[in-house]
Amino acid sequence: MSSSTQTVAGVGTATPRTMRRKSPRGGGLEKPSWLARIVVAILCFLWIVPVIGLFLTSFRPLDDANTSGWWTLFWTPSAWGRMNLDNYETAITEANLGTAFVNSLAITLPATFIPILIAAFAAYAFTFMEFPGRNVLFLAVVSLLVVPNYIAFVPILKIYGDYQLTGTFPAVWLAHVGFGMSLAIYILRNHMATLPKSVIESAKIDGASHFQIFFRLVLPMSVPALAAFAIFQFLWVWNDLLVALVFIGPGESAPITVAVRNNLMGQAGAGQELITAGGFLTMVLPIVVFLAMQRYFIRGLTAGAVKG
Amino acid sequence: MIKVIAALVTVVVGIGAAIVLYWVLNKLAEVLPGKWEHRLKPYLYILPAYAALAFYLVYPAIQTVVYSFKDSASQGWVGIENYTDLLSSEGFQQTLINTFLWMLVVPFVTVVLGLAVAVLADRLTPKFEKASKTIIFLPMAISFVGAGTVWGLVYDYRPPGRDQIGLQNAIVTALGFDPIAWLDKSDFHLNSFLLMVMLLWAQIGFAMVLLSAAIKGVPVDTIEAARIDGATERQIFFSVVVPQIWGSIVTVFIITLISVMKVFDVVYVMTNGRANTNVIGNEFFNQLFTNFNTGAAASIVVLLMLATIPIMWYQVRHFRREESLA
Amino acid sequence: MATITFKKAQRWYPGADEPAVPGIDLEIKDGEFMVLVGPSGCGKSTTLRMLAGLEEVNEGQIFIGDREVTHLPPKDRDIAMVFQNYALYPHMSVADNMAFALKMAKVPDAERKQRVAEAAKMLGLEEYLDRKPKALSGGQRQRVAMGRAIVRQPQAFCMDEPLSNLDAKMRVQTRTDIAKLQRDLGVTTVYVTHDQVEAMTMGDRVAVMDKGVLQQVDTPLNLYDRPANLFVAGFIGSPQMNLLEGVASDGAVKVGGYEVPVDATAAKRMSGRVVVGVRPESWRLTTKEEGGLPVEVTVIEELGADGFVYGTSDVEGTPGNVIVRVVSKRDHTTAGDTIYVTTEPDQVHVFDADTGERLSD
Amino acid sequence: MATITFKKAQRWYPGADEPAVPGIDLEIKDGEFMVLVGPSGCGKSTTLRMLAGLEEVNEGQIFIGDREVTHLPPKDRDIAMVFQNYALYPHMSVADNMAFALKMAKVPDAERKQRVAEAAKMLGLEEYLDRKPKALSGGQRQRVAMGRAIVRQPQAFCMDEPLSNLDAKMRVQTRTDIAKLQRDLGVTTVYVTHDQVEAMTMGDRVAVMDKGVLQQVDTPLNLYDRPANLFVAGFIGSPQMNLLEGVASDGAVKVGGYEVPVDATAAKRMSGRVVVGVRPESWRLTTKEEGGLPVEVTVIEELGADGFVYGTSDVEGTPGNVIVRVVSKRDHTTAGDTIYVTTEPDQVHVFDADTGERLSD
Amino acid sequence: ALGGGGGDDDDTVEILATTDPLVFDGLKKKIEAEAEDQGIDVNVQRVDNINQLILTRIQANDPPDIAVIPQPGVIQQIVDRDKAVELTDDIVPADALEDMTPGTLEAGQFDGKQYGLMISMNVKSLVFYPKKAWDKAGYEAPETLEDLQKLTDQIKQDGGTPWCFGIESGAATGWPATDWFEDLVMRFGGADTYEQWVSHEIPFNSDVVKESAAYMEELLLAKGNVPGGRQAIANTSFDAAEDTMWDAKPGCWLYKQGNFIVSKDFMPENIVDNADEEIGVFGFPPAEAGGENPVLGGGDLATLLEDNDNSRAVMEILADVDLGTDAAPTSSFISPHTGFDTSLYPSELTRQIADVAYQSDVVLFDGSDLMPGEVGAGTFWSQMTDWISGRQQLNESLTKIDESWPN
Ligand SMILES: Nc1ncnc2c1ncn2[C@@H]1O[C@H](COP(=O)(O)OP(=O)(O)OP(=O)(O)O)[C@@H](O)[C@H]1O
Ligand SMILES: Nc1ncnc2c1ncn2[C@@H]1O[C@H](COP(=O)(O)OP(=O)(O)OP(=O)(O)O)[C@@H](O)[C@H]1O
Ligand SMILES: [Mg+2]
Ligand SMILES: [Mg+2]
Repeated sequence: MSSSTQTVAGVGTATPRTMRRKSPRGGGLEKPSWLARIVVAILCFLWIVPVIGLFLTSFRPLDDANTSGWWTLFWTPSAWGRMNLDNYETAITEANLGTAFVNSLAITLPATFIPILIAAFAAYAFTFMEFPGRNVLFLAVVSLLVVPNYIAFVPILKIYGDYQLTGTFPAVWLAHVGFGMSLAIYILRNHMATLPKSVIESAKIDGASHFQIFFRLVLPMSVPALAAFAIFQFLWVWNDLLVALVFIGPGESAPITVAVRNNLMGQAGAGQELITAGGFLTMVLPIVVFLAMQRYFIRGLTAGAVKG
Repeated sequence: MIKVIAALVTVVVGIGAAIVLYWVLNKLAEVLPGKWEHRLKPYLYILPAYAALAFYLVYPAIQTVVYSFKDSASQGWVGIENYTDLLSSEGFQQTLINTFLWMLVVPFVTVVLGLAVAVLADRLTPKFEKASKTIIFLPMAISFVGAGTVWGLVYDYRPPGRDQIGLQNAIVTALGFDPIAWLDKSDFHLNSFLLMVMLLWAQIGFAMVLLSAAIKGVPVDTIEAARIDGATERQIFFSVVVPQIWGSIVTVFIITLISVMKVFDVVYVMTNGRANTNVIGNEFFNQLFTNFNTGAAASIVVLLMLATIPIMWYQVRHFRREESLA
Repeated sequence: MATITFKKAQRWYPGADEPAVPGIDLEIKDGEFMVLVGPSGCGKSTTLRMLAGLEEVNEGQIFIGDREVTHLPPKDRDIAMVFQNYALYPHMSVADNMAFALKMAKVPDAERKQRVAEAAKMLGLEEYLDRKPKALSGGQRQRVAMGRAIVRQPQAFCMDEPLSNLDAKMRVQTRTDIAKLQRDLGVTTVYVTHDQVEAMTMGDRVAVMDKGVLQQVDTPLNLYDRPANLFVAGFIGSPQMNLLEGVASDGAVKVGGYEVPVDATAAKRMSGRVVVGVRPESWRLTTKEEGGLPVEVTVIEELGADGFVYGTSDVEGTPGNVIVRVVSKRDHTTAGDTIYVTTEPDQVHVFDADTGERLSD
Repeated sequence: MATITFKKAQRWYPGADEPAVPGIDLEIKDGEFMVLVGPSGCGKSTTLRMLAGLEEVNEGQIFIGDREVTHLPPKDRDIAMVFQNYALYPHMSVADNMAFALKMAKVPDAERKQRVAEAAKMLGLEEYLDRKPKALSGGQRQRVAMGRAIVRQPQAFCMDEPLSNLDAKMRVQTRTDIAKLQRDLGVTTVYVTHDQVEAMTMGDRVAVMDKGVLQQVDTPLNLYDRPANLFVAGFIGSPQMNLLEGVASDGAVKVGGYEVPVDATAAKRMSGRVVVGVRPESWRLTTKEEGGLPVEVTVIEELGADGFVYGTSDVEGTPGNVIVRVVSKRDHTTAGDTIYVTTEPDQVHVFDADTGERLSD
Repeated sequence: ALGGGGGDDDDTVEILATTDPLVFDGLKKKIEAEAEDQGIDVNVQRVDNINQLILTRIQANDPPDIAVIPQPGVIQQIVDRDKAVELTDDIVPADALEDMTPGTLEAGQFDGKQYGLMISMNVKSLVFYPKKAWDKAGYEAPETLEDLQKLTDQIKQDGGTPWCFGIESGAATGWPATDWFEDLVMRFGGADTYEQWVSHEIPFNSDVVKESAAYMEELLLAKGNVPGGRQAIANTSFDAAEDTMWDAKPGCWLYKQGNFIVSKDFMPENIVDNADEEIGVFGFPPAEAGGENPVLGGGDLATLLEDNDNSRAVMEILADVDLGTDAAPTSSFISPHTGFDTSLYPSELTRQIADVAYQSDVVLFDGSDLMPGEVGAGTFWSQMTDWISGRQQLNESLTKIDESWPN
């Protein structure tokens, strides 16, 4: 690579060991240029600065936060002394975050899993099955993406009222199933279209039913898209306020968002300092989920399947 | 504790029920005579999805169309008055223009930046890749109330002379200028752009995750072949990778486009449309929840649905093209 | 266990200008090993895929046994298939790839393991059972694809060039194993190959296709000895049969100055422009004096066991390439020499130059 | 245009128990056509990929000309490659697939078009130039992969079984074309094949690999006539050489009761357990009276041009499979017969049974 | 049942409220205690954004039993949809309401019928000042608007910046300006004019409104009257506006704001902890000394949505003068009942503030909360912001507000 190594040719003294270098060649893309690194570094910096601001602010007493920028902390060590966990303490106790956390989980997990399952089935049908009306039905999904879910609150609540569903977890699950469905189908079908068709054919030959093909082949091969959508749905449900407020309401089943909003925020935007702390607490789990899901974004999941 | 267990049980039952549902549907199809099984099965597979959609979106959407021809309390018929009122109002026209601006800028930038992050991070060592992606993703995990606070700390304005707690003004004043009331600067839609920055900040992670998944799915063979063919990394990216993930790019673009059409939280939290930053989503939200004008809100949704027609049209064409390769 | 019958089965790919297979009529007997050969792109894979249910049959019918399967889904046809492009399950180990069909058929665990182990042994894949396809060499992948089919005991095997990526030794070995397996199980088999040796040795019958149309279906030897038309004559045999244009008159054919000996049937039937075919090994070297077709040697190919002399025969405006097989142990000739060759009447195939039909016996 | 040198180049796949190629030493001369053969999974593709820069070289070096390329990215090596799995660009038409490298090299439009057209013609792809790979047959795809390489004029060609999915006729044709092209351009070529004929006819030299290790690098004829060890002897030639275990004593080898004639060198060097090798075509039929190796015929394979008799020679506890090539025109024997064969000393290869090394001349 | 919400046909009385968290905690404690005495189950919940929730649930026929709503406009919507229960005598006994501060009952009346009952009051016609610095400078609370102008000029002459003013409040930016307008309109025009204006019988584009604007312009928008000048107002958040008031040399001296502002959420902690020493307050003065003295106020109105025995009983608890006994000592709660035990208020400052209301002629409800949402939480806010920041002429703003008034 360098000019010095070019001349080594006949000499043969250069020990291979010294030349040995680890590079991800062959598998992934080429080594990053400096440009790539710098661009990523800059973007990351820009992206994280506001978060750091939020993070530091969450430890500051309100008066401090209101009188000086968080970045002044870096050169005013005296302000460090005033930082404390009060905001967190208050947030946790006032908002009853423990219960709310459990509620959020109980809402979010099924509200993430169920729509994925349902949408994956539908996406499978759209991708691997032939049936009249296929395209039309799929396009209907696309157009429904634009419908804001608020319009559904009143009619759904009416029906829920008739069946005593309001305030129960399944009420929110189902609502999220409905509201997340079009995006899920859209993402998953567009991904499944990229899977190697002949692998599916091969499974058909092997006597697998659609059901088996779905569970044994398509799902495992769609892992990246499933993970991607799972992250979104998880986040969306986790951070959702309105759906939970309307269908569960405040109270003992309320998820974190509702609890934080209703127990911490006062009139006219009071309680901002608790929001920073509460916000950070609610962020923890989504980040963990993201980190956990990240390993499903694997290169070459379908490598080796076909030639051609 | 009991609560936790109760919650756990519901979760398990709920998820279990979903799986059982499909198992039953599948069995149902299988007891049918052969020909019917294959005719019906696709429909059984999409049935739950469409039941959910029909119940939670289609039915309300139809109702919305009806409401758009009724008065604010959905009692009497008013014809197309809601539409004419809206479209003739200067404020709404401005709102449309603003929304259009958002639609023009945000999806494009989202795709470009998301792609850039996805592809550049992809080339870092796994440790850095993970770290940088997590950072880009971070904002997605923040709820919108939190995001409002975060960006409050960036755009905040204090009168000259006082300590600035907004980052941008701190920089501006440190450079010796007067602080700027950022969100009030509607010249060249600066404030709208600043709000877009916020949305981008919050949303690039989404594009990155989807595109990253797509990039990882590009057959390594073809990249190797391109390398052998003497393509530079840039050429590989544009000539080999991008065309193969085009479907995903379109997906991300359309999803962002549509979500921008109904964006409201960013605007609502930061300005609620003041200083000419209003967008359709915010207008809808206010019509529905502040003005309690169901009619106007409904007609906004109908307009939105109409606006997706070109998008659907593109999708149709995209499918056709996709299938023509088959 | 079942006959297979194609009745004017047609496949027309959407958007294509013409059908890939315009309408194939073929009967394969129960337990028969049918080899499908033909030039690249002639429709072999398409035919197999129709049989397996992977391509829609646009017209006509397909039967397995007495059952019409034309519109049956693949899984109900009980067919095992080796795909030309392997189509392995990328996320499963080699063992799981092979066991998949058995799992689907609910074969008990122990038997499944055993059958996979047997197949792996036969294909030399034992060491690789735990690997994912990604970490296999091309030939190993192909063997997995093969293994996936042979663990099963289906009504029919469809194999699309299952050995093309194997080395000669392995291929001979596997070829024999497949033939034995097929005979043992008595499973009707349709086998696509480009390898002449495979076609000749494995097939009970060989079907030769061209441009989607069957040219001849016959036993290997018949195909070699009595190709039904020019296409088959040129296609079967490697190096290919020498085909020389000539003019027939009075029961004799002249290629340039050389009078080709022909059999009685041909002598009666031919007239006008004909093509005579002589296999490379059917030439006999003569001398200039004895007479024969003069061939100017251009290349000599030595294959160890034997060799081929390539040359041109520049006779009266019909310069033809001529290939002569010579028993090896070399140095008979060198490039530039002119050699003379001739043959016997029963070794000469005569075809009508226009229709391509066989005229000789 | 450049020599290629491997110096103890090693490739160890991450996670594998042993290196796929533990350290290959090979020099390929400028303009030479080097054929790489070996059993499936022996490391041929890995070697090619190291040369192309697609696999990291864990140890050792690779040179193209005088330039060390060990860690150079592929695009700076100026190599054209045909991938075993084709690796076509699925989103480009056939024409674009072939033109891609030329575009990258900024070859002017007109020239590009012309070169693509030429290659397409050579490969019979003219009709398919506008199609996407998805709509091609297996062989057509392989031809596109081939076309992608031959439109270029690189420093070296790497071809990984480029013809395995083509029919015999097409293969012979393309083989000749490639050989001609390579000679015309004088491009150093490394060519992997499983086809013995290709290996024998195309290569200036042939390198035989086994388990990642080079066994012999020599001209095709030498390889056939004087295999350096048991492995090469068994690998080269199809059907393979008959290898019979015997015991040497006093300059003579006995296989069962049959005394194998050996040449002088072997006679001197051998002792104890040896393996004698005789190619199928080197057997001469004798009669019981004349003496020879008795072979009980099990299968007779007729290939048209010639045939092979497969049998077992059940001699004193060393039952060996024996293959005898017989000139066709059949009916010499039938399964169940016992035939007697013998051979000449210069046709016998003697190997040490333990080391596998060649003992005869 | 897992739910906490819903369930209108069980015996539990569900109350949704959106009061300040501390006030809420106190009220909730009291309500629960009283209800328990009567053997009624109550479920009292605070929701931050009740507007969105309440109408949704009402339209879906799933209302809570009682909603405590701070905006009469929302109650109007409920009444329009026929979903509110009139608070007749048999539900809320008249004698319980006798000591209500004048005007507070009327705030809950629609079409002459009582639907909302104020249970907690806010007082808005207040001007806060930094007591220590003020005493040192020797300023005095003004008696009339004219005095106020003079005081302003005085402070300016003394080198100070007279007014603290900021109207930024996120989605609700602009509302502090509307409070100013309302206070001025009721002073220049009187209570009747104010009510006509609020119900749009008098348009925005009218003299009394313009007069108010002119006064505001002179008092607040003149150069040097607010820190940062006119431009800064729209971007200074209302709660940051007074931050500098407490400095040794006050950055500004006068801050007109509702009583809720006296809280650690908005004012520095040490100031609130020593409220009686640090914070001074006077009622926003009338136009003329001794003339009509209305007070701008607001409050949380309890609305009965489900009529049953239990909910009626709870309504009665809410109407009781002692409802606030738990809330008052620990929060900024001010009872609308003049008969409330003022000794329960936590500080002198709070008593002072309560007195401003108790001694006024009438408490007039915050007009922007009475106007339709399009205006009261829409154009009124936004147009005022545009005008104050100088992006738009006054007349244009007023016209636009008038135009936005729904038919
Ligand atoms: N990515 C990989 N990871 C681990 N092992 C691998 C990988 N790729 C190949 N191998 C192993 O390395 C060995 C050499 O593989 P290679 O592809 O070079 O074989 P080959 O000689 O080309 O064989 P074939 O003729 O079957 O294509 C094989 O045993 C194979 O299983
Ligand atoms: N999906 C498709 N769409 C359009 N044409 C196709 C498609 N698949 C194959 N073809 C065409 O149909 C013809 C027959 O293809 P098929 O795959 O059956 O050939 P084949 O005989 O298997 O050839 P090979 O030996 O090269 O594999 C070919 O000319 C091919 O180009
Ligand atoms: Mg094929
Ligand atoms: Mg290989």
